[in-house]
Amino acid sequence: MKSLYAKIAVLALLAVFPLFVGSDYYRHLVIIALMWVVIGASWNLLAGYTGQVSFGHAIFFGVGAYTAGLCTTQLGISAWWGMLLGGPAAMLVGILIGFICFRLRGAYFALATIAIAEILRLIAIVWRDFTEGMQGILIIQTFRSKVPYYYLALGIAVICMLLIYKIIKSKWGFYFIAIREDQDAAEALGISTFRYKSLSLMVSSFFTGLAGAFYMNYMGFIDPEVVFSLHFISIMAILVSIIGGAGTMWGPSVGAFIMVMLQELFRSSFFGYAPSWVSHAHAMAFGVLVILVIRFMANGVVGDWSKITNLWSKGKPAALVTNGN
Amino acid sequence: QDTVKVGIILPATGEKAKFGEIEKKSFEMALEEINAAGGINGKKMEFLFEDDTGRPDVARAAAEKLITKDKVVMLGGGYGSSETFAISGVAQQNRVPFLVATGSDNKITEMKWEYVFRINPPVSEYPQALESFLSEVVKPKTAAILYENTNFGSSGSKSFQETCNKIGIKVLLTEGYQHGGVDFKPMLVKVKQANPDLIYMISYIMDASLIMNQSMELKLSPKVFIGGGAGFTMPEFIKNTAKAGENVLSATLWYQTLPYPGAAEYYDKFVKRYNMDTEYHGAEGYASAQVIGDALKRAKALTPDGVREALLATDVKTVFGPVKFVSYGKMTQQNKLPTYVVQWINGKLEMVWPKDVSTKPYVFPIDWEKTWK
Amino acid sequence: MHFFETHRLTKAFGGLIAVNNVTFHVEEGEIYGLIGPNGSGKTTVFNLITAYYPITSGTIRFRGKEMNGLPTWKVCKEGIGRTFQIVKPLARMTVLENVMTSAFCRTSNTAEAREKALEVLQFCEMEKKIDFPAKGLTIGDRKRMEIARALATSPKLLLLDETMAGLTPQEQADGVQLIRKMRNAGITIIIVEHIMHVIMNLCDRILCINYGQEIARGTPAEVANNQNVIEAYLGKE
Amino acid sequence: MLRVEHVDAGYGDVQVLWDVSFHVAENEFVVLVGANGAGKSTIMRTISSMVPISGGQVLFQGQRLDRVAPYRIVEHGIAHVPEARQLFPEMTVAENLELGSLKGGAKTQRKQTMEWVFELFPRLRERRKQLAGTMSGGEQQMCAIARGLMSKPKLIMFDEPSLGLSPLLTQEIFRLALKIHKEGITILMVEQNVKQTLGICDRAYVLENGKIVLEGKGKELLENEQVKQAFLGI
Amino acid sequence: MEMFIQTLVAGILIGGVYALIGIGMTLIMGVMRIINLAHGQLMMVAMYITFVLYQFLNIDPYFALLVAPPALFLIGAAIQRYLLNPLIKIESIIPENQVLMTVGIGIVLTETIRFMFSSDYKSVKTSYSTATFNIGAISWNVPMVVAFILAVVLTASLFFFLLKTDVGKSVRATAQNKDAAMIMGINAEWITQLTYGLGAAMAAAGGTLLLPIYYLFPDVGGPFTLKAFIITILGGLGSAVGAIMGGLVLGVAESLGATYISMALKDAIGMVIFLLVLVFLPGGLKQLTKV
Ligand SMILES: Nc1ncnc2c1ncn2[C@@H]1O[C@H](COP(=O)(O)OP(=O)(O)OP(=O)(O)O)[C@@H](O)[C@H]1O
Ligand SMILES: Nc1ncnc2c1ncn2[C@@H]1O[C@H](COP(=O)(O)OP(=O)(O)OP(=O)(O)O)[C@@H](O)[C@H]1O
Ligand SMILES: [Mg+2]
Ligand SMILES: [Mg+2]
Repeated sequence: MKSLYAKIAVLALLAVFPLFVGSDYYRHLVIIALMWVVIGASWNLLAGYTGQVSFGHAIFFGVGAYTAGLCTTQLGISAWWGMLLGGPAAMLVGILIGFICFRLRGAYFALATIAIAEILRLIAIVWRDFTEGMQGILIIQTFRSKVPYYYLALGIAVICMLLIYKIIKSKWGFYFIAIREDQDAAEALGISTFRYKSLSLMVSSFFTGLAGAFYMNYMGFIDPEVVFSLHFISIMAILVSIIGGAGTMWGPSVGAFIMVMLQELFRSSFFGYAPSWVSHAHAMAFGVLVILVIRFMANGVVGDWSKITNLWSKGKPAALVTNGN
Repeated sequence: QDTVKVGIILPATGEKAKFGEIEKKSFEMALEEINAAGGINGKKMEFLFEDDTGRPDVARAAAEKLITKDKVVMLGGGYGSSETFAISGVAQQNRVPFLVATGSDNKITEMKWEYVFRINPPVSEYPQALESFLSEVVKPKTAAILYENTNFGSSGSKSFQETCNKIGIKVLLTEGYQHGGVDFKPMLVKVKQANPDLIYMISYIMDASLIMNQSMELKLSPKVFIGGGAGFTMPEFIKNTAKAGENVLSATLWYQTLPYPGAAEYYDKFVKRYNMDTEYHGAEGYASAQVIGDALKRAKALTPDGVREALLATDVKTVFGPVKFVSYGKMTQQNKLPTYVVQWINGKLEMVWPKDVSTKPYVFPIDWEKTWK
Repeated sequence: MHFFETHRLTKAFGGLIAVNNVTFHVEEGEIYGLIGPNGSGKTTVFNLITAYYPITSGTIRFRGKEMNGLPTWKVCKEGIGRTFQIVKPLARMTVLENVMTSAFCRTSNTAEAREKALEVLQFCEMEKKIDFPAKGLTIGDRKRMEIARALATSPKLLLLDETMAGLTPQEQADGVQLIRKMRNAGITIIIVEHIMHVIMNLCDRILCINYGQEIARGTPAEVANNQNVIEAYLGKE
Repeated sequence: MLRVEHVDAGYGDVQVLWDVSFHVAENEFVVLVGANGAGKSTIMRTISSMVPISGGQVLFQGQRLDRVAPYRIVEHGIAHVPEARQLFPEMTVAENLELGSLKGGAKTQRKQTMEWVFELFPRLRERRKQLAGTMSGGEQQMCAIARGLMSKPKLIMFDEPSLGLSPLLTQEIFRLALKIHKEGITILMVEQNVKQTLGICDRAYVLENGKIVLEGKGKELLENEQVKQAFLGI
Repeated sequence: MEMFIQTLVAGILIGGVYALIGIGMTLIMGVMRIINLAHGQLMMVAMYITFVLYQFLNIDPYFALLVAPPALFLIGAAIQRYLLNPLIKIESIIPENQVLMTVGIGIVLTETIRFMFSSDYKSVKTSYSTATFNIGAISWNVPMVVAFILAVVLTASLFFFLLKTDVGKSVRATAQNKDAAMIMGINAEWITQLTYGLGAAMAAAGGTLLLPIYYLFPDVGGPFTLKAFIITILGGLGSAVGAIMGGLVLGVAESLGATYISMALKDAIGMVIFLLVLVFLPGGLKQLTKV
C-alpha cells in the first residue's frame, strides 16, 4: 500500500512538473528521460523478464521513427500519424525477427539483433530515394512549447508501464519468467516458448517503435546514424535497464532518469558548477560509472534495493514476481 | 555583468571529435585575440563550450541549457548536420541567433529560420570552380563518383552529378561507401573496369589517403583524380600518400595560402601553438568567432534580437573569406563564398584554378606511370 | 485402443541408436515401470514422448490420437506431464509461482491458477514451503516441486524420471505414498527408477530395456526373475 | 590422515556446519550419512577448500588444508568426485579423463592410468570420443568417478556415487570402491544407499543438521535403532 | 575475369586481416563465453602502443609485435582479474551484464586514449605500406600478405594450444565448469586471466599488423569488434580453424558484394551472411542453439 502512495506521488509530481518548472532545458531532459522509460521498460520486458537479451532495440526505435518521418516525406501526411503507425510497424518487424531469430538462444539472439540493426541502418543510408539516406528526414515541429510533448511523453510512459504491469501480473508474466528461467522446463509445462517469446517481443517492439515515432515528432530530425545506432540506442536501452535493475518492474524507469540526468550532469559539468574538466571527462566518467554499477550492483539500483531491504524483513524470501511491487 | 556569453556547441567526444577539437581550439584562439584587442566594447567575450557528443538529442539539451540556463546572447558551432538541425530548432524557437560553422546540409538554411545564419557554404556549391576547369582544361567524357556515405558525401555526390549533367559528362559509376573502411579495392576494381576519364571522390582525410594509395596499387589511370574538398587538401593527405597523392586535384573552399586577410597567420599560429595541423574546419571556427565578435561589437543591444540585427548587417573579412549573409536560391542568411581548384604539385598544394589566383600552372595531362614510379 | 501406446519407437543420434523399436502400451489408471541399465534409453523415451527430440521412426498414440509431430507444449496440453531427471526448477520464482506457472496450462485466470497451485501443493504436502525461492530448496523438495508442477498441468498421464534418486529412504517412502495418491486421484503414471524396492512396490507392469531394445516385460515379479534382466541390470545380490 | 576439527562453515550468512569433527585414518573406508541438506556435501567441499571455513581446521597429513587454494588440493593427493558429476559437458570423455591427471605423477602416468580406468569402465572406452554432456546419467557418473581416479589420489571423496545408477552398477561401484580401497586408497564416501555402504565400510559418521550425532563401525550402526529409523525406513 | 580475380584476392587478403582480429575473439567469446564488446578497443590500445614506438623511438611496426601484444596481454589479464572475474561470482538476473562491463571498459579505454592523444587521426606510413607485387595483372599488397600469413600461423598455434596442450584443455574446462576445473587442480582464476590476456594479445597482434596499411584514432575499434563477432560465429564458436575460415568467408563475401552489388552495402552483406549462418547452417546451429 505504502508503495502505491509513493507511486501516485511520483506520478502527481511528474504531472505538475511543467507547471512549476518553466525551463525548457529541464523539461527537455525529463521528456528524454520519459522516452527512455518507455524504451527501457520495453527492453526489460523482453530481456529482463523473458530472458531474450536484445542488443538491437535500435531496430524498433529506428523503424518507429522512420515510419513517422516517412509519413511526411513519402505520404505527405503529418508525422503525427507515425504515433499510430510507428508502433505497429515496429511490431511487424519484431514478428519477423522473432520468426527468424527465436531459434537462437542467449548470446546468439543478442548478436543476431545487432546484425539486423546494422543491416537496417545501412539500408536506410543506401536507399536514398525512399529514406533520404544520410541527409535524414527533417520535419517542422508542430508545437513551439514543450508542454504538449511533455504530456504526450508522460502519457505514453504511463500507458506503457501500466500495460507492462498488467502483463507481468498475468499469465503472460509467469510464462515470460518461466521462459527466462528454463526454456526446456517451460515447454514441458505447456508453454509455447516460441509464441510467448514472440508476444513479449511484440509488446516490446511496439512501445519502442512508439518511442521512436515520438522522437521523430519531438526532435523534428532523424538520420540513420542516430536512430539505428548501436551505442546511442541499443546499448543505452540495456544500460538504462541494467543500471536501474533488469527484471524488476520499476528498475528501467529509475534507470532512465538516472542515466539521462547523470549523463547530462557530467556533460554539462553539473550545470556548469563543477570545474570544466568534469565535462571534458564526461564520457570517461560515464564509462567508470557503468563499470562501478555493474561491479557493485549487479542487479541494478532497484534490483539490489529489494535485496537490501530484505535484510531487514528477513521472514519472507523475495522472489522475482513479487519484487516489483 | 562584465562578460558577454556566447554558447558554442561542438562534438568533443565520439567519432566526430577530431574536427570538433580543431574547431574548438580555433574558437579559443580567436577568443583570446578578440579579448586581447579590447573585447566587446570593453566587455570580455566568453565562449561556453558544450559537447554535443555527436547526438542530436544531446545537442538539443546543450542548446537549451545554454539558452535557458546560461542566458547566452547567441549560439555558434554546429558540426554534424543532424546536430545542427537540432540546435537550429531550439535557437529558432527561443529566438536566439545561431551562427552555423560547419553543418553543411543544404536544408539548414532553406527552412526560412530567421535566427539561423551559416558561414560555410552548403555542400552543393563545392564543385562550382570545377565546372569551368573541367570544361576548359580536362574535357572528360566519362566520370566515376565515389563518396562517403554521410550527409556531406551524399549531398556532394548529388551536386557533382548535376554538374556532370550540365557539362555533358557521362557518369559511369556512382558508389557510396561507409567511411572508415580498410579496403577500397573492390570498389576501385570496379572503377578500373569502367575506365572513366575522371574520378571524383568525396572523402575525409584518411579514406582519401587510402583510396589514393590503393588506386596506385591497382594502377588506376584516369585523366584526373579530383577530390571534392575535405580530405584531399590536408597536409596529412600528402604525408600518408606521398607519391600516390601527387598531381591529385581537389575542389576546395579554403586553403591557408588563399589571399584572405589573416589566413596564413591563422594557420601558422595554430600549428605552432597546438603542434597539430588545422584545415578548413578550423578556419570555419576561427572565422565564426571573428563574425561573432564583429556582430557583438556592432549590436545596439546585447540581446538576442539586437545581435540578430547586427548579424544581418554583417560585412566582414575573415580568415575564411568575406562574410555576408544573403539570400539566394532557396537559401536565406547564407554566406556565399567562391570555390577553387588546387593540385598537389611536387608535394605542395598549389592553387591552379581560377587562373587569376593560381600559384602555379596546373599539371595536365598527367603521366601516372611516371608520377608513381 | 490403449490409453497410451508406442509402436516401434526408434531414435538414432547419428550412428547411435538410443531407442530401438520399442513398443509398449499403458492402460488408464496403471503405474507402468520403465527400467534398464544406465544409458539404455529410458530418458530418451520420455524425451521422444514429450517431443524434445524428433522421432526417428515409429508412432506414439495417446488416447487414440497420434502424437507424432506435436510440439512439446502441445503434448503437455494434451495431458502428458513430465518431470526431469536433472531437475529444472524455475530458480528465481517461489515454489508457489513455479506451480502457478504450470497451472496456467488450463486457465488464464490468475486467481484460479493460484487456487489450483495451492491445491496441488497441499496434495504434495509442500504447503509450508510455498514462499520459498525455488533455488533454495533441498534436493528432496526440488523433486517434490517438480512433481507438483507436473501435476498442476492436470495431466492424465504423468512421466516420472528418477524422482527418487538422491532421496533418503524416509523420503523415498513418502514419495511412494505420493505416487500412490496420484494414481488414486486418477492419474496414469509411467515411472523410470533405479531404486528397485520403489519399482517393485508401485508398478503394475514393467518394461525393461537395454541398448534401446526391449529385453523383458511383465509383472514386477516376472521381470525381477528374468535372467536377462538380472544379468544386464539387477545383478546378483 | 585426514582430521576435521571443530569446523564451522556455511554459505554467506547461512551457517551449515556446526563444530564438526571427525577423522579418516590411512587406508580407511569412512562413510558419512545424513538426511538431505544435512551438510554432507558441504563437508566435502570444505575439505576441497571450495567452501571457506569460519572456525576450526582441516588437517591432511598434518597440513592445514583450509589455508590452501582449492586448485592445489589435488596436489596433496585428494580427489573429489563431486555431487551431480560436474563434467565438462562439451569435451569428450577422453579429454575429461585427461583433465583428471594434470598434476605431478598422475600426468606422467596418464596413459597407464587411463588404461586402468578403461578396464574398470569398458563403457567409457567405447565412448571415449563422445561429448560428456550427451551421455546418459549413469555414464556420466562413471566418467566422473574415472576422472577422480585419474589423479592417482591417496584419498578419494565420493559424493553420492550411486546416485542414478542401475542396481548392477551400484553394486559395481561399491565393489570398485572396495577394490581401490584394497589397492591402498583411502576413501571418504557420502551415500544415501545406507544399507549397502554401512555394510562395506570401516567406520561411519551420522550427520544431522550440520552436526555429527553418531559415530561407529559400519556394521554397528546398521544395528543402531536411531539409524534404522531415520535411514533404513524400518 | 581479371576484375573477379582481383576482387577475390582483395577479399582473401582482407579476410586474413579480419581473421587476425577475430582469433582473439574466438578465444574470449568462443571459448570463455564472454561477449567482449571491448575487443576493438583493446586492439586500438595496441595500435597506439605501436604508433608511439614508431613515432618516438622509430621502431618498425613489425618489431612492435614484440611489445604491443605482451603489453595487451597484461592489460587483458588485469581486466579479467579485477573487473570480469568478480562479476562471475555475483548472481544477476541477466548474465549479459558482463557484456556491459566490457562496454564500460571500452569507453574508458577510448577516453583514456583520447585524453592522451586527442581525437586526431594518426598513421604510420612505412616504406612498405603500399608495397605490392604482381602476379599476372593481379596486385598483392605486401603488408596484407604478411598479415595473412601471420593469421594462419596464429590460428595453427591456437588450434594446437586448445586441443593438444593441457593448458589449452584447462582453458576449455574452466569455461565449461569452473568449480569442477578447480577440483581438477586448475587455477581457474589464473586460467581466465590467461585466456582473456591471450585474446587481448591476439587482438593486439591484429592491430599492430593493421597499422602499416591503416590509421588510428580513439574510436577506431568499434567496427572491428563487430567484425570479430561475425568471424567468431561464422567459424563456429571456439574453433580456431573456424576463425580463419570465418575471416575468409567474410572478407571474400564483402569484397564480392562490394564489387558486384554495392560498396555501400558491403558491411550489410557481411551481416546478412552472419545471420544466414546463425539461423540456417545446421552444423553451426546444432552447436549454437542448445548450449
Ligand atoms: N543428445 C544426445 N546426443 C547423442 N547421444 C545421446 C544424446 N542423448 C542421449 N544420448 C545417448 O543415448 C543413450 C540413452 O540415453 P538416456 O539418457 O536415454 O539413458 P537412460 O536410460 O535415461 O540412462 P540413465 O538411467 O543413466 O539416466 C545414451 O547412450 C546416451 O549417451
Ligand atoms: N551454494 C550454496 N549456497 C547457499 N546454501 C547452500 C549452498 N549449497 C548448499 N547450501 C545449503 O547448505 C545446506 C547443506 O547442504 P549440503 O549440500 O551440504 O547437504 P547434503 O547433506 O549434501 O544434502 P544432499 O543429500 O541433498 O546432497 C542445505 O541447507 C543447503 O540448502
Ligand atoms: Mg535417464
Ligand atoms: Mg549433497
